[in-house]
Amino acid sequence: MIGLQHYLTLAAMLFVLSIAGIIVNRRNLILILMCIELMLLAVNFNFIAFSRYLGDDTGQVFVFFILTVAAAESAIGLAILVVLFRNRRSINVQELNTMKG
Amino acid sequence: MYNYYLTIVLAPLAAAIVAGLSGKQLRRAGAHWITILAVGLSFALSVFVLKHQVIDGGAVDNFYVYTWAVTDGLRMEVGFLVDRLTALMMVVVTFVSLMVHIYTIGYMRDDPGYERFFSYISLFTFSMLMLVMSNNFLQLFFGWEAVGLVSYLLIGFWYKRETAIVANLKAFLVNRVGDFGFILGIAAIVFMTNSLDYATVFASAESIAAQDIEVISGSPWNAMTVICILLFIGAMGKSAQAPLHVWLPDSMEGPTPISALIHAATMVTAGIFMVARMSPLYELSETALAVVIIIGAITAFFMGLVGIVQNDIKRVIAYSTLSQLGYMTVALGASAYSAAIFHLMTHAFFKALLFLAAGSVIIAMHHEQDIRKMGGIRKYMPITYWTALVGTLALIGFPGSSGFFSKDLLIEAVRDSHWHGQGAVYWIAYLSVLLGVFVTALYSFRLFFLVFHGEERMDDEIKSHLRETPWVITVPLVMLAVPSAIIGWYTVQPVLFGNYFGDAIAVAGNHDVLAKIGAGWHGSLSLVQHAVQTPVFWLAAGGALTAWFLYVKRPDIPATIKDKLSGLYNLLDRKYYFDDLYIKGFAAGGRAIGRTLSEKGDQFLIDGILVNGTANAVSRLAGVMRQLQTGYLYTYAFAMIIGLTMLLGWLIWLR
Amino acid sequence: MDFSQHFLSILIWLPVFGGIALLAIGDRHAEGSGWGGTMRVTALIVSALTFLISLKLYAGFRNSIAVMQFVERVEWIPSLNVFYYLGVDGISAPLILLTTFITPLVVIAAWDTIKVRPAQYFAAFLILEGLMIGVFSALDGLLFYVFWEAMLVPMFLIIGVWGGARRVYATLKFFLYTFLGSVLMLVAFIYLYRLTGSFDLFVFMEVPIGMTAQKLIFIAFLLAFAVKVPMWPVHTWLPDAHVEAPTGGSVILAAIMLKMGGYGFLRLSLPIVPDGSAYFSGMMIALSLIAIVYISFVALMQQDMKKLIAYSSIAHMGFVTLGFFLFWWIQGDSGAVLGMSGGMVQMISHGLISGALFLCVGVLYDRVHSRQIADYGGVANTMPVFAAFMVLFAMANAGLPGTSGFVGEFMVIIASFKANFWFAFLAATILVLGAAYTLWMIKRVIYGDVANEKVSVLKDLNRREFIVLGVLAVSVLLIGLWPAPLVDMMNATIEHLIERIGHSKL
Amino acid sequence: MNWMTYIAALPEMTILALICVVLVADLFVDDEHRVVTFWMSMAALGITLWSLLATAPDARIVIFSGSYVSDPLSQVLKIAATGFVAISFLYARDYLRANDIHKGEYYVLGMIGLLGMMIMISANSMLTMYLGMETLALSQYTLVAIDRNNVTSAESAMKYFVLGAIASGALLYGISWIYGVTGSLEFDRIAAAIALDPQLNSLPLWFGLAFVIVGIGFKFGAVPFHMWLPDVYHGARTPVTLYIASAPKLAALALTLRILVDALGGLHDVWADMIMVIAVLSLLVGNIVAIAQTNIKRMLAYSTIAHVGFILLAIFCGTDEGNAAALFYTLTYVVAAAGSFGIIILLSRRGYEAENLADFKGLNARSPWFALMMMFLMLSLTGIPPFIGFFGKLNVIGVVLDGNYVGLAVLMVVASVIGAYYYLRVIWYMYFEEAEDQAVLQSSADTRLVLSLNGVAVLALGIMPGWLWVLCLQVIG
Repeated sequence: MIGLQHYLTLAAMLFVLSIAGIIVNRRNLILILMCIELMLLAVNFNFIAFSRYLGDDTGQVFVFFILTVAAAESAIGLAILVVLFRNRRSINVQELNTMKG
Repeated sequence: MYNYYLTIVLAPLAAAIVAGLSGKQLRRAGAHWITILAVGLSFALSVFVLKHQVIDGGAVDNFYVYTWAVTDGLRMEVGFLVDRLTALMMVVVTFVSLMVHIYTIGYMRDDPGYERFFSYISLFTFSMLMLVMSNNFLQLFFGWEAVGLVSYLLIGFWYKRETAIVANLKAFLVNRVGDFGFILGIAAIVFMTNSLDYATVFASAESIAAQDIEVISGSPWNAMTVICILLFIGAMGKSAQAPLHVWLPDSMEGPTPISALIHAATMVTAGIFMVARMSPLYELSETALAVVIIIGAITAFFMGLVGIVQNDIKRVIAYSTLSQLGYMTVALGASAYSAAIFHLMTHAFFKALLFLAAGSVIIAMHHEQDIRKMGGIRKYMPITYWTALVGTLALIGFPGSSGFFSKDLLIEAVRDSHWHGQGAVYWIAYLSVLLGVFVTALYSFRLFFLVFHGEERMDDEIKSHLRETPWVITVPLVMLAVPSAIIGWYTVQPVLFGNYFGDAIAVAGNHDVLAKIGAGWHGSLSLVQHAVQTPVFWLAAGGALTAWFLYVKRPDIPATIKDKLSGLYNLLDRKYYFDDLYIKGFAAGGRAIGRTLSEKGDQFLIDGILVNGTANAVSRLAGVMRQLQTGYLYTYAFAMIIGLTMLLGWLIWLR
Repeated sequence: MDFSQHFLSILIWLPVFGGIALLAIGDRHAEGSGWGGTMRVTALIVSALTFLISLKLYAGFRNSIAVMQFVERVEWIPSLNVFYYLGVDGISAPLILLTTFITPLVVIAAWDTIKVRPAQYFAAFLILEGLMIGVFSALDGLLFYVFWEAMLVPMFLIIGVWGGARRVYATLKFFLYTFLGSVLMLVAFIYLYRLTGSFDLFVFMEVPIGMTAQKLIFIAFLLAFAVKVPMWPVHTWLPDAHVEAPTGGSVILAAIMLKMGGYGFLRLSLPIVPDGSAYFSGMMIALSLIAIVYISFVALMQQDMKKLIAYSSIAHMGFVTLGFFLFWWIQGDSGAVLGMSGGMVQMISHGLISGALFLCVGVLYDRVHSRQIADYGGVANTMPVFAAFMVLFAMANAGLPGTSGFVGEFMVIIASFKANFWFAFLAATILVLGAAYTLWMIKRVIYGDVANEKVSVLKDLNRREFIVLGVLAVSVLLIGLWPAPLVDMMNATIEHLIERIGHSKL
Repeated sequence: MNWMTYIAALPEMTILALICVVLVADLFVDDEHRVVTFWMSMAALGITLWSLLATAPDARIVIFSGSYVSDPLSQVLKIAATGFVAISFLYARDYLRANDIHKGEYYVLGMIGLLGMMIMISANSMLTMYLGMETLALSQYTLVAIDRNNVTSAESAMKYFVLGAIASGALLYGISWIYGVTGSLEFDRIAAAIALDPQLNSLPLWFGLAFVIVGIGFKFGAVPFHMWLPDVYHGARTPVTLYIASAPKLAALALTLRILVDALGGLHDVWADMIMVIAVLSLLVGNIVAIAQTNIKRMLAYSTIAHVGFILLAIFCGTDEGNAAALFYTLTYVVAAAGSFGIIILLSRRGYEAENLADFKGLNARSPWFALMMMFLMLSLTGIPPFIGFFGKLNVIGVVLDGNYVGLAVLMVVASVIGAYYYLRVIWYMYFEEAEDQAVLQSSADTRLVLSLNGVAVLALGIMPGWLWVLCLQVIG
């Protein structure tokens, strides 16, 4: 029988995975954006699991909002990415260090 | 009398201020007239005061002029105590000062600092009077330091001369060492009595003597001894007693008139006066008296020896002054305070005389001071010659001269001061003063002969216009020669045996040597008649003859002696290496300490390590920490995750 | 309106607003008429007026009572229970008079020697004056702190803008040193505020405090005041600040700002934490004596006149702290008051003397543009009048009786003998050492034959400089010959203070 | 139910409507007359301000079924936020015009951000809070990147975006756990649930709390979640930096107070220590690293971090007075920060960013008045009385000492002494150094006026700080 803790574990794993993705990946900004999506996905899992567990719908409402915002977020993210690319012809994370110290 | 006293003190001050501030407006004549008038006035009034005190038997005046400050129940005031001791000192001071004023007109005739000089010596007169007329320790200290200041200014009067400004700095600092002890002494007195007033302090002398002070914890010392020795340290500085004597010979860098006034007649005797004034205290501490007498004896004898090898006319007299001050100190140590003051007075006259005579010679010689370049001046400067002779005779104590009475009885007093025990103290004191007579005669007549007799060693250019000095110089010489010759004859009886000082000087019964001598006193004449029976006379005569033999009869011998006894000669010539000790030892040492503390302590440790060290550390830390801001996205993310895990870890394990 | 009700406020704000007015006038009128320009005249008028008004402080001051006088008390920050609470007693009144007395002299001294942005220069000094008077008259902890800190800013600018070559280092050092000291005092204040619910200093004085707290508070105060005084070993900012500061800056710094430290000890440390003070009194005396001896030796070796005077200031301020903390060591019934008033007199007199000496150095610096002793020699030949002044002030600095320098030292030495022979012994070494370093400098600078052509062409004092130095000389001699008025002014207050710190607050 | 209660949300509605108006209107304005947009936005903000004052509630009103609250605190914060946004618009105008980025977007996005802040400030449930947060964040990301042709802005925008996304992700994840444990999203119900069942106050909830704190820390820019701050301040064009540095801090404060105090006040002893740690870290890192900066925008960024340390330490105390102190500190800090960036903008001109410390050299010679103003601001940031910054520190240290954290108090003052160094360095450059470029400052009268007022304000407030403190105590209590 699959219980709450399994969903939570899965969500936790996804979350850690996404963070790991952001930290480990040093090439491509696109991947980072995807990882962020993944992170929000983990959160959604949590919410749904909890709301199912609590028998309370607000959690699921929240998920819808998160999905919407996530869309907007990725849109803006991609927009910034485009600007960046226009300016420096590259989306390599490692070249993103003109400002430091 | 109140107004008289104020006038006596303030007239010179006012004159000094006018002469000093008005500067060039009032001419040279104006400067010397105003000061001379002022000092003359003080002198006249002082004589009147003396008469009032002595002949009219006026009461002792002790009153306050104004309150300096009062706090914590301690009254710090300015006031006068005028008794016979004070009166005597006032007369001596004002008289010598007056003479010097007149003399200066001639001596400083063509010096650019003419007005300044007169202003200084009048200021000195004021300070000295404040000192002697004080009725409390605060004012005493004021006068004490004020005369030191004027002395500093006057020694450095010719401030262009490196030697002069070294000498005045030296003089001030050495005096300050004395004052260091002096102020501690005053502090001790306040600690004991919570008062600065003479009368109050003397009144509680007994109780002080009954108490102890733990200077070094665990070893209580008698309070009176501590106080007296501390005060005497001050006297040692001011009266140039070994080992604080080094400044006096150098002070001869100043113009001759002030050598006569300050460094022979008056200021240097302040220490003697102070101890005499404090006799009620000193009488209660034989330890202190022993210290006093030993210091005095050492100074009297050994400084005299140095005088023999000096070649600067003024320095010879300076060392003789040291020696004579030693005599006075010995007298103090023997509780023969009256004798000390008596010798102080006579010495003031004949030593001032000698200095002024020397000054007269120096002028005639166009500021040549080396006696090896003089000789045979006698026939050029008769007045100077005869007055100098009088002075010299008085100095060696030729029977009948003022010096004779004072010194002869002083020595007798020391001889009889058996209460010091028959031990080292007594014999050191007695032998020094005895042998000192011989030494005194020797260097005095050496000087006399080298200057006035023998072949003329000066070059022709000087010889060509070598002549007697003008009246403003010779008159003071004569005026001083008279008392130098005769004053002893008349004053000895009352001053020493006639209870002249009354309560001004207190002597414990068993210390009262003068009384013993007084018992066998048959008047001045008999003393002179019996002079030949005393060893003193023969020692003096011996000294004089030796001098005659060495410097007139066989001028070649001294050189050979010098070669024979080169070791001794160097020792004397280098003044027992005191200067080397002070300059190479203390002065250089102090500077070394200063440099070390400044460089190692302030610059290196505090500033270098603690202050700037911290600052640099912080900025270096900043440099390191900004490296963490790599600029890479993933580092930033990683930092956040580190933070997150820290929080989580803290939650899970630390709670 | 009745001005006497707002007497201290006038003293504080008149110069401050005068300074702001100067900023408004600006340098446009710097040159202008023979008077030397509108703003100079304004500065002089304002400072002189302040001084004249402050004389009422002396005239209207009642010596006999120890309570605060000329009190003003208005709510300032009700929510924090902070009051605009002013008043003076025998401790602060002389210091305020000193402040108002010195500032006009500084203005005159800087009359035409300051070339860059004179308006801002004078403005800074006027504002500084107001704030300093504020420190001396504030009776509310927070108000005190506000003035105390605000004071740093003008001085920071004075040193930094008109200072010498290493001015930035010096002024930053000065600011951060003092700031570090005073923030801890702030912590102490807030602690006391939380304890009593008020910033009123008298409430602080009344409230009982535990021993540990007292120790900590004392340390906090100590840091603030020791830096200001300055005491060894937190003194190293002073030589740098003095050397780099313009003449006026050095004068104010030495004459008044250093006194803040001493004042703080009397106004705050001793009465608020008597037991803490008692606990640390031994250390304080030790530090004071170290300052006297150690610093005197250091001063001996200085090649820079300003540095030398700065070090001598530290040594002389050692007497102040020594006198203040003798109370717990005095054997017998009397002496504490003597020591404390000695310290106070020393503060005033040192204010005059060190100020005068810095002005003297300034006079030389304006002509030769060097502070190095080695660059001088035989100045007396070309500047006799100046030489006379300098020697006088040097003698005063060496504590010659008859000058103000002697009074305080004498009282403190005598008092310290009542505590312990060796205290007096070490303190008295200043007689020798002080004379040594001061007069050695005099010998090398004033006396001797003309050292170089720079000296040979020196012009003697002009009228302006003569007035400034003359006024100071007179005051130095006056206090030296008759300190009674000054001493009487503070006697009652100090006796009351002693009586207060006699009782434990545990 | 009574619709009139929704009046409480009038300000948000107003600004939303006006945003649309401006947005549309802006389409018909050509670049020469872009200033029209500016004036319209100013008008919009004015109206919003009026509506805020009009709807000022005397008590706590909760509407939208418990997800929106309007109370004195929210009113004060909103008014302040609106004011600061207006100020930053004013300061920004000339600069934007001079640098050919005078687009309507700046104002529109700025107002959208303001809307987000208002929503955050008035949020009474996690959901509202999240929406407000995102509204603000997204507009900020865009604002940073507003200069399309600028490499550094793009880079900082990207950094800001990614890290911000992570932060909100973490926050959401935490929220989800809190939701899971307490079964609710509204703050008061969460608080009630915890109060009701102490069992809830255990690891799962704390687990969520930790994630939430990450989000808060990020919004404030507290160490170790601060790394975006220097780069964003540095990379963004100065008007944007000004915007980010001023009003959003109030929103962040609201976020903290709402979640940590309103919702999770019961867990104070749990989050207190976490907050304390990151606060102390911020104090030290901020002050120390700022010393090493040569770019004044970066320097101010680190100084922000340091000040956040103070704010968080006030909140850490967990008392009403502590929160009031935090509010007071934030308000006063933002005044000074806005002013300082305003001066930087004033010094900049076409094609020239006055963002290096060296650019301040000799300012006193160029413009004594604004040098004086900058000095006031710097002294206020240092915490020198009688400037307002001092009283902020005073209150915070006070509440910290209330909790008997003497060590913390000492640490705070020592840190501010370290901080003094780099503020003084600005004064030193302005007054002690010679000017490198003598160009005259050009800017319109209204900017100068407001900037002057801003500078004088830190002094005026410092002389009369009482009422503000009273206000803070009232709105918190």
